[in-house]
Amino acid sequence: MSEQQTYEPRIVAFLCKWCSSAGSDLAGVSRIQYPANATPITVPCTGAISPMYILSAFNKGADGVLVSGCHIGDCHYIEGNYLARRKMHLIMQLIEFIGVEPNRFRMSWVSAAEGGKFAQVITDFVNDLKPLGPQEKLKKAERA
Amino acid sequence: MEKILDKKQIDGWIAALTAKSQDGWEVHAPMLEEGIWTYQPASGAVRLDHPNTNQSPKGFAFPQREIFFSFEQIKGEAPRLTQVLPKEQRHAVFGVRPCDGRGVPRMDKVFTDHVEDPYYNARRKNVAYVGLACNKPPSPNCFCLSVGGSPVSTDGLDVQLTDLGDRYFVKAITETGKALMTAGGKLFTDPSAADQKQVKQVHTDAVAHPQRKINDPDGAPAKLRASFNSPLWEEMARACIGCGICTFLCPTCHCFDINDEVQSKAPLKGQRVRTWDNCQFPDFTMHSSGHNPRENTGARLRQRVNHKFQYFHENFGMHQCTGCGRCISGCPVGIDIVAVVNKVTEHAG
Amino acid sequence: MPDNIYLPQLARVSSIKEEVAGERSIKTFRVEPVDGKLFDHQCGQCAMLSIFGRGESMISIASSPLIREYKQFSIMRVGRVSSAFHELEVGDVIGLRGPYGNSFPVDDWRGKNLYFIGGGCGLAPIWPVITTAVAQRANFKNVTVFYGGRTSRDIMYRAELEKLRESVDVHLSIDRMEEGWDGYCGFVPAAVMDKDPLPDNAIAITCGPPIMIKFVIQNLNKLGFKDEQIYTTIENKMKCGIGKCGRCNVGKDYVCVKGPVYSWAVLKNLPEEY
Amino acid sequence: MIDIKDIRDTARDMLTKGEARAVIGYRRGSRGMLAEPAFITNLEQADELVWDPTCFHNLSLYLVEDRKFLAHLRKTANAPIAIVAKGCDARSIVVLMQEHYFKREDVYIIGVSCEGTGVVDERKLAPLLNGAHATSAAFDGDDFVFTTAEGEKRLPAREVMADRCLECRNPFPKEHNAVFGEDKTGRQLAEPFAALTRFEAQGNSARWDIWSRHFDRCIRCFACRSVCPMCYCDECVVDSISFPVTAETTAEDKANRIRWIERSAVRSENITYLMTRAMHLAGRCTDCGECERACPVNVPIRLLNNKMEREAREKFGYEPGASIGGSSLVASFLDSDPGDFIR
Repeated sequence: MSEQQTYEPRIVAFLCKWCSSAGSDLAGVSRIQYPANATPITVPCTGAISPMYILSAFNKGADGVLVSGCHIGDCHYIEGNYLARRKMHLIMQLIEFIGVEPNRFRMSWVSAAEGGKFAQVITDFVNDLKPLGPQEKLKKAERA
Repeated sequence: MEKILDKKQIDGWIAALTAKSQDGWEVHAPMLEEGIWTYQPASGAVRLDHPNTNQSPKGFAFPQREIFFSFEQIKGEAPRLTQVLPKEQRHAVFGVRPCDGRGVPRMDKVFTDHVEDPYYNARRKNVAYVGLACNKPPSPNCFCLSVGGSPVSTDGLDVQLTDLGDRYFVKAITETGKALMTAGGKLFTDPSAADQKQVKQVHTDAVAHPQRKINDPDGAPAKLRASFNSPLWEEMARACIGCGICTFLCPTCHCFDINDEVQSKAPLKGQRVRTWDNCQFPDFTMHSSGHNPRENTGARLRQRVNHKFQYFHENFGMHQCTGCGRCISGCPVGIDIVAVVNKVTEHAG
Repeated sequence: MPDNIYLPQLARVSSIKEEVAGERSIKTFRVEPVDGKLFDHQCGQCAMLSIFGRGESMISIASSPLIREYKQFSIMRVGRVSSAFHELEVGDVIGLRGPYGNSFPVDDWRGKNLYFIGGGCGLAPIWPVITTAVAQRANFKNVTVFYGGRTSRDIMYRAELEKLRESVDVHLSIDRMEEGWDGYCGFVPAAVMDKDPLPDNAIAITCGPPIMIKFVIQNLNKLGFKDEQIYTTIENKMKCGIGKCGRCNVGKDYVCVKGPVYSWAVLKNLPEEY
Repeated sequence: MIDIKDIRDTARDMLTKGEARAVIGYRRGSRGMLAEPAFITNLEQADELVWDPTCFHNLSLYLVEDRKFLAHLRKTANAPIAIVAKGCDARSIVVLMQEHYFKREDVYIIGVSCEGTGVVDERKLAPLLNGAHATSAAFDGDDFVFTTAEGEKRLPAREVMADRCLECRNPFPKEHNAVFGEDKTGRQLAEPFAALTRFEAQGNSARWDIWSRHFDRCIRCFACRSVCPMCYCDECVVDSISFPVTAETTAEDKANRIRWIERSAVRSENITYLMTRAMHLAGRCTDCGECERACPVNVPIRLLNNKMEREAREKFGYEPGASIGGSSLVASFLDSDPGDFIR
């Protein structure tokens, strides 16, 4: 078996509890098939995600990091996702700036009703991550 | 052993040392990268025309990060510890300035006094220092003459090179140094009487070059002791920002921290690691309770200066500072150990 | 000492006792070697205890050197490592290296009156001296223990102290009056003055919060104790335990090597960096 | 041209009238030409004040220190502190006030315009002096004049100026109580973000090659953080080993503190440190360039901050340090913020 076939990217997914987290549950109960590569971390709101979480996830070995929240206008806290949109734009730019593949970071809006979309987001992300191979650039060395 | 080496032959000498047949030395020499001089593995084109390296060579025996051991524990079982000793590899460090050479015996004292440090020892025994005398002070902040050193000091070195224009005068200081030179074989020639005369002259001139000056280095320990409660400390440290430049660049600062770095929590996997630490960081001495015996920058500057010029002297009979001037040149806000020592000792009367 | 001083020996926690409850709780841990035997120590010495993955902490050895089968440590919950200790259960394995530092010159004190003055968790560092003195009771004249806590619930080694009364004088105190308390009420320095100990042929050993030590020494001086007759211990943040990591120094001396035990005659001349 | 006498007179005046309890400025240090921070509390010291091309330091850092010191003593100030501030420094004072670190009336800004030049970059100067060491530096129109053992050396400022000054378009401290020097706002000595643009022209893997070497070099002395007026957090998220502890900090707090990164100066940890810092400075960094100047191993930290600055300007129309009253970059948003990257 080649490296490519055995490699399964590990995704850390920060999911808003009001929407995307429920969306992922819906994908589950609807028995929609999608890859099991994502480790979900439920957060109160995407606006509460510190860029530090994303850097830390990469530092601890995530191959990709997903941030998913409510569609614009649907934030439970009115404007959390607007703030997240700004912050996530900045962190994405910064990660790309130092030469990390931009495809390793992804943001999506997935509502509680969009189980299918959640499955699609994960599927796409996994497909985009696979050709990139393991993320070594930001990862803590086993023994440096 | 005293020899002459044509400058063009230095790469040949390094190649001879690196060759497997000769114990396989790994040779390091100062290279300019991104505007700073750092020791890098040398594979030719070694010029030794550096002022002084940005960082001292202390890291060869005392790297910024040293893994002590790794630990592993499966829940419910006893932890398993695996000692991680440094790799057996000999390193020859070229172009070491005399101040940094004098740092070596000072580090040796710290790490072998009272209790031997196994990690330091394991590295130290495999490092040889090939020094380069300073024909003129490489930095405007040099003050080796004030602290018992000299631009031609051989203290701590295994070999001393002196730049004679198109060739080096090479002198073995230790047995290891002799072995290094022997490895170069016929690349070395015997010095003529004229060479000997020239070396003498170069060394005399080197010592005559003006440097910055500590006015009363011999009186410093007693005067610093008498000035412990001086308000000058607070005043002189007013601009200190509490960064680690002065100590991290210093050839004799040896303070360290020990931490557990965890790679995995279940099963537990990680390493106990030593890293350089710095007496200028506010948390360096902070107790768990929040009490901090050196609470302000004044107390921390005093610790750094007193350690160099009083405590070390009281413990080992020599100044710990070797006068390289890195802490002065590197300080972003102008804290100047020469000026500090002079000011405190003057006020002590 | 072992070849690699930084490599801890594994020890198994064989008993845990909660001495004091609450925010800054104190627990006493008894540890026994996993393999072979533990190092020998002297009264007042410390050891570096580790929980792998959390880190190390310097703790004074609270058991008597006469006991070789185990070591005992009383640890207050204050920080990262000590909190992890408080999570331990019997049977868990920790790391142990030492012993570090100097010790109380107990042998020089033969034939003398001993006064132990402790406060809070400061009883632990002097406990090995107390228990050794009790075990070798005939070697010393009068032995008196003063010990105080903020409240009666802050009194550690309660049962052991009661047992101690069989062979030595024990005076317990608490800061503020409580119902049912029959000991002294007030701060430890005052508790000492209350009993008016005589300085003749005596040694006073004190340990506790810095502010308590300060006033105890003042009071002892008032009672006529000379500085050489007063012993205390100090603590500083430590990492290596062998005078190399550079942070616990008081003047030229590293507390982990030259301390933690000092006579006041020596300590009062050192810079107050502890 | 600024006459140093004006700055000294202002300082003296402030102290005499009791309108400032101290003046933070620059004075001659003990290291050749280099100026150093000065903390003036009496009239005689006012004569020590200097203004020359080596006045790099962003002194607003010490306003932060002062504020922390007062808080530690639980004291309030009886008078403002006066501070000498260049354009970039004054902007960082504005950011500090925007973040309510102190109030406008707590500080008296003695603005100094960099006019047509800026501060010198020692790394550019050294090769042009051929090994000689300058003992003094002075502004003279578009030139800098250095004194060395071999005599006077006049150099066009543009050749030896720090990049940040070349790229600076606002060398005038808009926010001030008193100001000296000509207002040359809008001047253009080099394209703004010139160094950044050059760097970004390279491909992804080339950029990584370069940055990975920079990240490897970092020795984590934290000089960049220590010298930065914006890095005032009592508890630095990337340095959770040395979080502040007070008598009130509970054991629980200490035990639960997350160790985001390790102390080891290895690439992965250095990246996490430097990137987090860059994120935290987004919309706050006023490009005084002190982090890059202080760095003992020449990590081009300014590039990271510049990247964020340009994103903020181009995508969100945000200028750090523009006004005391405005909301901060990451605590505000526009409906028009880019969202096309979101799936």
